[in-house]
Amino acid sequence: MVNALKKQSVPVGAKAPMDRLWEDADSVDRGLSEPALVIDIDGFEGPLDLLLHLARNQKVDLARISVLALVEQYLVFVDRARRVRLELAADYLVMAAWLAFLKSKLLIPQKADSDEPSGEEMAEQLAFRLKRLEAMRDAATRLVNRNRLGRDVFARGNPELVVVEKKSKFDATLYDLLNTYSGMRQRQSVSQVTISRRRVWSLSDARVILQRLIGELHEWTALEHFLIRYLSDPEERATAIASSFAATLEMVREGHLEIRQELAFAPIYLRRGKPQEGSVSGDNIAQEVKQNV
Amino acid sequence: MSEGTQAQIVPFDDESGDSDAADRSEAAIRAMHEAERIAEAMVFASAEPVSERLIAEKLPEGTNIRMVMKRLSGFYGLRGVNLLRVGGNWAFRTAADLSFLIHRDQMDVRKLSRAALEVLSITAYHQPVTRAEIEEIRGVATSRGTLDVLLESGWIRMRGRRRTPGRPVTYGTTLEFLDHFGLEELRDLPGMDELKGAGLLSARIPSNFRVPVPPADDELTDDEDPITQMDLEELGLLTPMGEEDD
Amino acid sequence: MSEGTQAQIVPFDDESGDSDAADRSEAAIRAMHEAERIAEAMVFASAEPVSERLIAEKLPEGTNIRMVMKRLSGFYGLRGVNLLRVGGNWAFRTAADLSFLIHRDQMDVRKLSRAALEVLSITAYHQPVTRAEIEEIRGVATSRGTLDVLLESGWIRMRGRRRTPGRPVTYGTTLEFLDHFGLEELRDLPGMDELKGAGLLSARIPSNFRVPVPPADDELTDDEDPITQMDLEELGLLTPMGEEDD
Repeated sequence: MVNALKKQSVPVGAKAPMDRLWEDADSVDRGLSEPALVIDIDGFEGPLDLLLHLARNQKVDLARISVLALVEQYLVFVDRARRVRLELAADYLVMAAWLAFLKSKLLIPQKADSDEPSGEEMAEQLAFRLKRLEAMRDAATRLVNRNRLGRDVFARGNPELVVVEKKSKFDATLYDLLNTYSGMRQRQSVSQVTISRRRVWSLSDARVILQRLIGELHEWTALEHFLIRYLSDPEERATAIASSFAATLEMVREGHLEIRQELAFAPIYLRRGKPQEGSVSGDNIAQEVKQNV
Repeated sequence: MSEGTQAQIVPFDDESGDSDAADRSEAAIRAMHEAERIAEAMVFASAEPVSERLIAEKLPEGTNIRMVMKRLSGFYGLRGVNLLRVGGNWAFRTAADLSFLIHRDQMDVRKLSRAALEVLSITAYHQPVTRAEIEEIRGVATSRGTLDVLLESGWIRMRGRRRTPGRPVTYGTTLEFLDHFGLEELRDLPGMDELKGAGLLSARIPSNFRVPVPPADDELTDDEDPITQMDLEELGLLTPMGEEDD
Repeated sequence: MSEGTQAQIVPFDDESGDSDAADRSEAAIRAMHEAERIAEAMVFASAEPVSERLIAEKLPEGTNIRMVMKRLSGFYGLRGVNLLRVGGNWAFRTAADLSFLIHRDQMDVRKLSRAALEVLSITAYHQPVTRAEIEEIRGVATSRGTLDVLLESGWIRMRGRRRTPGRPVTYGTTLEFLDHFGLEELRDLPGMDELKGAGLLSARIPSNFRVPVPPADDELTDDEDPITQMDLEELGLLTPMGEEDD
């Protein structure tokens, strides 16, 4: 659910890494030469879950949490994650923005005539949400620990009555109905897509187009630049680039073209061929461009 | 609760109610009650008759299993279910005089075939819909039998006839349909976003994909004619059962 | 056998054992015993909970079904199988303390993911609840398949649509949910009353919900608004000092 790059391997789903993170926080601040920060948010289900965990770390009743401290901790977390170029899912950043706003509200005295919610109200809102989420978690735990049918208690193993109440001669639930409908419509729509919608440039199509254009290529020209008239449809972009690039490789081999790329993912340049040694190996480029496409 | 308590103070058949050994006797009674509970639960939960050996395995060693079962079957003797010995094993059975309560064949509820579910769901969402339109959506021919089953179920009905060449019959759902599936009205059928949200539809369906909104009421649409008596006869509404497709 | 006989001479709760009306009383006792047998047989025969209405249909008119069931469930209270009430229906289930009798490999309990479990409990406590509200409470989008799994398990169902713009589908729990978790009714959900009392079952944030706002920094600690402090104490919500936020 959460995209996090892990600097070091840490147990997935364990809460422990977070504890460590905050225990380490001071020492990290003291020295810039600290080893790579261990951050794992795989175990968290979104920003609220993370906040709840941070609140728990204050080791007080949820009703007594310091909202401001919580905001600080969260913002420090996000800040740190960015410093190590960790990719955070958008909802973590949205929460960070909201919390930064909340922090400013809490620190700056409130204008009395303001229509906006006060910092206190916003803090209440946050605390309420945390408390409610925690309550639901506790409830879930209590629920699964009840005596459950098929685990702790059992029904008659050899029932004599198949169905007690004859409401209808046929048996189907709303879920059956909706599931069937969705599945069928989806199947039909998918088969239509693959047949009719996808346009693919074949290698020979691309070659014909390239050959037609080749007279214009006296100077180094970016592949994308002269394909631009074909790239108006974004869905066609990938196939156009892939097929025409494959075609250029063939034409390079035949000596009709020269091809150049400064570095990986940089634009690919083409010009009319003057057969010579040492041109860029097509295979390498093919590898890189594949990733690019 | 009172009976349960009384059961504990019934003296054993083969033991004298010696007041000197009252403590020992009470412990024995408790043990017997527990053994009965265990035997009772095992036979109840089992899909097949249970052997005495299997029950004995779960009882404290030295328990007189024969007596436990004898007491239990005696206990159930006058009740609505009896504990019977079936080929050396034990099973619960409805008391013979109450067998009128059990009507196996009457309770035979059929599951709708996948084809029927598909046709039913299309009818629900796309009504008023003709058979040709149903076939177009499903991508396969619909056998006469599938529609018959659904008409028989009382969940779909002929609504009218489309004002197009051939005047095809249009189908729609019934009140029983709403009733059975717990819908207040047709528009309670979830739309595309809801189906996606529930994980029933993929989030990556084509952009031109639509889930129609069923009509708010049963009124005929502008391009529908009512079905007349003549139509009914012409349609030969007493169609014999056909085979189901799929 | 002896217990069965004894059960017949237990006087009714609502009838005095008047010796003048002994004949009438004995007939009533017999009728009650027969009603119990019928109810017992019906529920015992079924693996699924049987509705009280259906049982009543098989009993002589005027039978106090409530009392019949109450006596029966009391009677089975201490036995190896118990008679339980599930959302207006009745079912026999093995006693919870005897779960050790059943082989582990016979267990058929779905293992829910943490996310699915959370969605299930939110649905149970907040129903009728929309997907957006569930997401609000969890603070995270419901992943594809979570609701799907719960719908398929038969524990949650689409209840209807909220009368708000967009008419979102509302979700709720099923009878199977109650049956599986051994709940007589939704009010028996663990902690339901406390949660309701604490205002935590509200989808919206209640206007009277007060939590402490910690002081902005150490200097300001002394300048706290005394009225606010009083409010907080009144609600049992005390402000921690600002050590943490440095």
